[in-house]
Amino acid sequence: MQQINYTIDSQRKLTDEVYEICLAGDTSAITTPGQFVNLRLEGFYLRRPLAVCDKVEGHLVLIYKTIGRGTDALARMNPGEKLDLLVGLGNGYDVNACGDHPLLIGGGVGGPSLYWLATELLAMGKDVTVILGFTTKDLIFYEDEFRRTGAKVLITTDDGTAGTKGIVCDALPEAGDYDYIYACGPVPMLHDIYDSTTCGGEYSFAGRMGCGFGACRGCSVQTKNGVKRICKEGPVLLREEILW
Amino acid sequence: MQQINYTIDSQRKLTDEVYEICLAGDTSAITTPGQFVNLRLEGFYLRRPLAVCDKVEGHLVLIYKTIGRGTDALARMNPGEKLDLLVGLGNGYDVNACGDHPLLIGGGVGGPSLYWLATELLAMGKDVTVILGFTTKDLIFYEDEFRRTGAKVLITTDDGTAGTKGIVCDALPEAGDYDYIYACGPVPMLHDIYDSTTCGGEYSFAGRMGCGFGACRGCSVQTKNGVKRICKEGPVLLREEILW
Amino acid sequence: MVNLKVDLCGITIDNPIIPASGIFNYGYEFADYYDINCLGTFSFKGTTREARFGNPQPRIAEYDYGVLNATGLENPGVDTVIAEELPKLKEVFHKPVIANISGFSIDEYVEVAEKMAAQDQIGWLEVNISCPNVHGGGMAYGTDADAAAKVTKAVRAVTKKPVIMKLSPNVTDITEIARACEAEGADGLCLINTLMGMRIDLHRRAPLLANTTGGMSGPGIFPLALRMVYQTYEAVKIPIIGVGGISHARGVIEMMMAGATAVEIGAANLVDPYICPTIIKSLPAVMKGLRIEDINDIIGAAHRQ
Amino acid sequence: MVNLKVDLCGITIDNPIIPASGIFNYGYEFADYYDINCLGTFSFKGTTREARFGNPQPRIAEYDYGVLNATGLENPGVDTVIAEELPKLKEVFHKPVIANISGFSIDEYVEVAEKMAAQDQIGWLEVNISCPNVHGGGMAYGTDADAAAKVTKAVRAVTKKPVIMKLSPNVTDITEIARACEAEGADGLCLINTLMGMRIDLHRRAPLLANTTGGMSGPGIFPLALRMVYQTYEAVKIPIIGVGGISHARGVIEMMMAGATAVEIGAANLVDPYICPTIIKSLPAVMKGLRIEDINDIIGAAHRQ
Ligand SMILES: Cc1cc2nc3c(=O)[nH]c(=O)nc-3n(C[C@H](O)[C@H](O)[C@H](O)COP(=O)(O)OP(=O)(O)OC[C@H]3O[C@@H](n4cnc5c(N)ncnc54)[C@H](O)[C@@H]3O)c2cc1C
Ligand SMILES: Cc1cc2nc3c(=O)[nH]c(=O)nc-3n(C[C@H](O)[C@H](O)[C@H](O)COP(=O)(O)OP(=O)(O)OC[C@H]3O[C@@H](n4cnc5c(N)ncnc54)[C@H](O)[C@@H]3O)c2cc1C
Ligand SMILES: Cc1cc2nc3c(=O)[nH]c(=O)nc-3n(C[C@H](O)[C@H](O)[C@H](O)COP(=O)(O)O)c2cc1C
Ligand SMILES: Cc1cc2nc3c(=O)[nH]c(=O)nc-3n(C[C@H](O)[C@H](O)[C@H](O)COP(=O)(O)O)c2cc1C
Ligand code: FES
Ligand code: FES
Repeated sequence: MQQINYTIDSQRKLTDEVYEICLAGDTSAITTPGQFVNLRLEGFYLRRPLAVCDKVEGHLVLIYKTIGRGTDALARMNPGEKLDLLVGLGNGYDVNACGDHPLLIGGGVGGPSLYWLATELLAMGKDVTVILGFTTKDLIFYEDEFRRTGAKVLITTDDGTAGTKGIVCDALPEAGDYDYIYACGPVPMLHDIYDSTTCGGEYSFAGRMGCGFGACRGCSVQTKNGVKRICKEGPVLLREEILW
Repeated sequence: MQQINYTIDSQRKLTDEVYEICLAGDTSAITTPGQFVNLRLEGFYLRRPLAVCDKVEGHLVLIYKTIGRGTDALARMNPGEKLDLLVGLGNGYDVNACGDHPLLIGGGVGGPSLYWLATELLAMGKDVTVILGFTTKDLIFYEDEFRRTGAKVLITTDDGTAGTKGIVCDALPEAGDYDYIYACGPVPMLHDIYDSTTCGGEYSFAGRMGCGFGACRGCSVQTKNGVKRICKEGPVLLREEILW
Repeated sequence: MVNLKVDLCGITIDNPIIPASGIFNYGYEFADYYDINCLGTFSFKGTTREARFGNPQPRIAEYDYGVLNATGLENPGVDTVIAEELPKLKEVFHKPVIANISGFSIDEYVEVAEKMAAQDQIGWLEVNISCPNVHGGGMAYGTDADAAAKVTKAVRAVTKKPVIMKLSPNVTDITEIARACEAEGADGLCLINTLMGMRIDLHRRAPLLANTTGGMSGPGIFPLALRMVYQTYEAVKIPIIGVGGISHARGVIEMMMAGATAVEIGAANLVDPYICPTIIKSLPAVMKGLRIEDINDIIGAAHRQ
Repeated sequence: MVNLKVDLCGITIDNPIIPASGIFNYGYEFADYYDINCLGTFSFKGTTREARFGNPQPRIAEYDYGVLNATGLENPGVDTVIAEELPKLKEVFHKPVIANISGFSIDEYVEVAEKMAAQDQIGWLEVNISCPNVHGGGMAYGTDADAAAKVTKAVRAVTKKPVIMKLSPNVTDITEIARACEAEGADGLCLINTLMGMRIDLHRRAPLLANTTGGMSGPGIFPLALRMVYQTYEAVKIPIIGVGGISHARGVIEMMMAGATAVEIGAANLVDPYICPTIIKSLPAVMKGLRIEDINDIIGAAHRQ
């Protein structure tokens, strides 16, 4: 955990409501894919949590959807401006937990949290399949980026305008063999994956945060292994500990 | 009374704590010397009132002392930035009230509110004397500007490092004949002038403001003519109505 | 077209936006900025029997998110208001207006109410039992359910016009006071008045306000006002005017979902004289974004789940 | 060099800066950011007899100038705190710490107090009778002078360590509660806990917090907290910890001038984990600018005019 001031390198609109922001600054405290950052925005009291999409030494990529006034304000920021981030938050995914055939499933802005994970797993020589779910074709983003990693990429859209018609689980039959699941997205999607599959896995949850670093117990949830703070013992929970 | 967005043309440091700010924008609602503006600053709830120092069609000059966080923030603003002002506030001085020999007395940042007045009175052919009081030589500002109007300018400093040693009233003997006084400065100075002189005059008061345009009654004071709002029936009060 | 009309205690107003008492004087200052007939109505400065200067200066202070005032009910007295202010107001405002009245005894409340209610221009009486800046009157009636009930009953007896009791947030349980007022025949409630606060001048090491304490208003008090309106909506059946920290259309809608039939806007007018017309203009678009056709549909909507 | 040391109920602390209960957990998270031994002390998360999960999610909301929380006293229970948390804390914090305790019955307060007071690490007991987010306990004791007195008396009887009663701002007259606590032997008071507020989700047309209401904290409540500390200082002789909306050295000084012997800092830690060391470092320069040599000189200074 560390507080770092970053400089905005670039912002890019991916879809109507989704942006990619690239930041320059010290990334040494960001250790694990699936961790998140908590960013301070002028004029807003609480920080806003966003998953780390990618990090390379000194550079950080975040992807966010404008769903409220804070993310709207972020979208209006320009290259060169500074951002105050708390980084290295949360437990992240365990890359050593899976076998040779991990399946990564992301819904909407849950997808980006799997990007760095995919590159790590591929670097370890694993055979990575990724399912990305969207509501419709126009809202697809990061498909090419995921393909370029070398992973096998399956797309689903609710309305069938691209890829498999339906929700992410409808693409499970095409996913081939998999021995472990890494999933990130809305709770109903996670629940669905849980119900539709049997293998072990890690599920990343979002939730309203006070501090984001374990101090306020604002984000706690019940699990089979007792109370866990989404920001500290999470956001990634093991399949076997989840209480729906 | 009008709300106008101005653009900062320039800022200039006049002394350690006094700044001159020039603004470009519609000045048509500013009708009378001695009126003030009420300016909005990002991050501060209430507006800040400042006297109009000078106005020429489309351009406005204000002079302020950094005495707190709001004026500090103003001093950090740069040319090109916008300022939201309520303009045309207050009654202003009555240029027709004086005879041929008006005496203008300003203390500290009370001085600037007399500048436009001096130019108006001179344009009317009056013989204008100005006394400007400061604590010490280094804190003198706008002496040259006042001299350039053609007025007779007398300076006082508390420590005698420039002009007459003492307070503004100590320069009254050098002021020659005068038939009317226009004064602006701290209350003790105004009181002193009142006690040291007998001729009619107008005294401009400052006070904590809520709205600055007559709506909240936050600034009211008692006068011999009943309750007056400093922001509306003031800031200029007639000598004969003042209740100390 | 969305509908903005609401019924406030039997009188339909064009929209639920009402400048609050004490920051709108008698309306003319704002009439210089815009045509105030666009407002639902407004509540004029609190009126007492006699003229009052109010508290000594300084009586305005600031905090980062609002203002503290200790005006202390400055007003020219009810007779002068009727003789001088109302005729002037008539020239610029052609709708029924809210008379905000105050007193230091039940007799005074009654006398002022009776005189005000007799004026055609007055649509509603808003009885301020919650001014934190006067001693021996004002808030003393608003922090005790029995006293609040007595004022309500006495004012109720002298007029058929709607009586709206304006409540103080400086209490342990606002619903108790609200119920007491309703039981004695109040037609509506207005909440909240200012929250008692203070500031200290660090250089002088003394309170900034001559009155020591002052009433907090502005956006910093919004969640508190919202909570009190929400709780009171569950406790009474009469309409509520929600007030406290509103400064945009979203705040209006949030307050109405909590249970307000209309809203008053106070401190925000001091910093942006155009705030009320701006909100009125922006409401339809904000409502459409939230799929609200008729603003009446959202009154108390947050209670329905 | 200015002096920052103050005496808090018989124990000298290096400076008056104390992270408030509920936003500092048991200290370790902050120990990752900085050496927490720079603090005067800190108050750990409210502890009850049994383990509590607290309220359902979501339990955090926001307003423009602070946070609303409805955590509902999540904690592992007093025995686990003593067995697991305190030993871990000992490794990173070497000063006496404040145990914030809560209960749903007088018996529970007593049992938790007794167990906590027996721990060497505990310097003070801070008895929370003001949590607005639990039902049937918490604030119920803090909004009634008799109940507050009973809790004080019962806790007082089982320990010689300083007992600090933490009061609720959700009352008509905080000085009445303060006096009742003092009369029963409280060594100090801590005020204020959070102010009850709420927010509504405009899209869902429902309260944002699962608990409906939550406690407001952050800079929006500062003038209210300041006023309550000021009034309480005039009503009691025991020291007061001032808390509510402080986020910079000027706020610390203002609160101490109102009458606080020390201050607690809550919500500000959530957004800036370094806020407390930053304030401690900036205090000497701010004090010099105000000609304050010894911070003890300004405690209650605003009352001296
Ligand atoms: C661990 C974690 C990782 C996340 N990663 C991403 C990501 O990579 N990309 C992305 O687009 N979004 C992500 N989110 C959700 C993101 O934090 C919210 O969309 C964002 O905070 C909304 O802020 P706002 O001001 O626009 O919305 P507002 O609704 O105005 O926010 C008000 C408050 O609610 C909180 N809030 C609102 N929606 C959510 C939500 N869905 N989850 C959590 N808090 C919320 C805000 O943080 C803020 O405190 C993540 C959330 C968490 C907890
Ligand atoms: C009609 C009028 C004309 C003025 N003209 C000038 C001018 O030409 N040049 C100039 O330097 N100053 C002038 N002042 C004073 C100026 O308004 C204050 O110095 C300024 O508002 C301080 O703001 P701050 O945020 O720096 O100080 P803070 O102390 O942080 O301000 C806090 C609050 O107190 C008010 N305040 C503080 N000091 C004063 C004061 N002396 N008078 C009135 N309100 C105060 C502020 O407006 C604000 O609401 C004038 C005041 C009035 C009422
Ligand atoms: C300067 C000022 C004067 C006020 N005077 C009155 C008054 O005379 N009568 C009254 O009932 N309320 C008065 N109030 C309270 C407001 O009407 C309103 O209830 C309160 O300010 C909260 O709303 P806001 O946060 O929108 O300002 C006054 C408020 C301010 C700021
Ligand atoms: C998330 C959160 C949890 C809190 N938990 C407790 C608690 O367990 N016990 C307690 O006495 N106060 C608790 N409080 C109240 C704070 O200690 C403090 O009194 C209040 O937040 C006001 O201070 P602030 O404005 O600096 O935050 C909590 C506050 C917050 C924001
Ligand atoms: S958000 Fe504060 S503990 Fe998780
Ligand atoms: S400042 Fe509002 S009436 Fe003068």
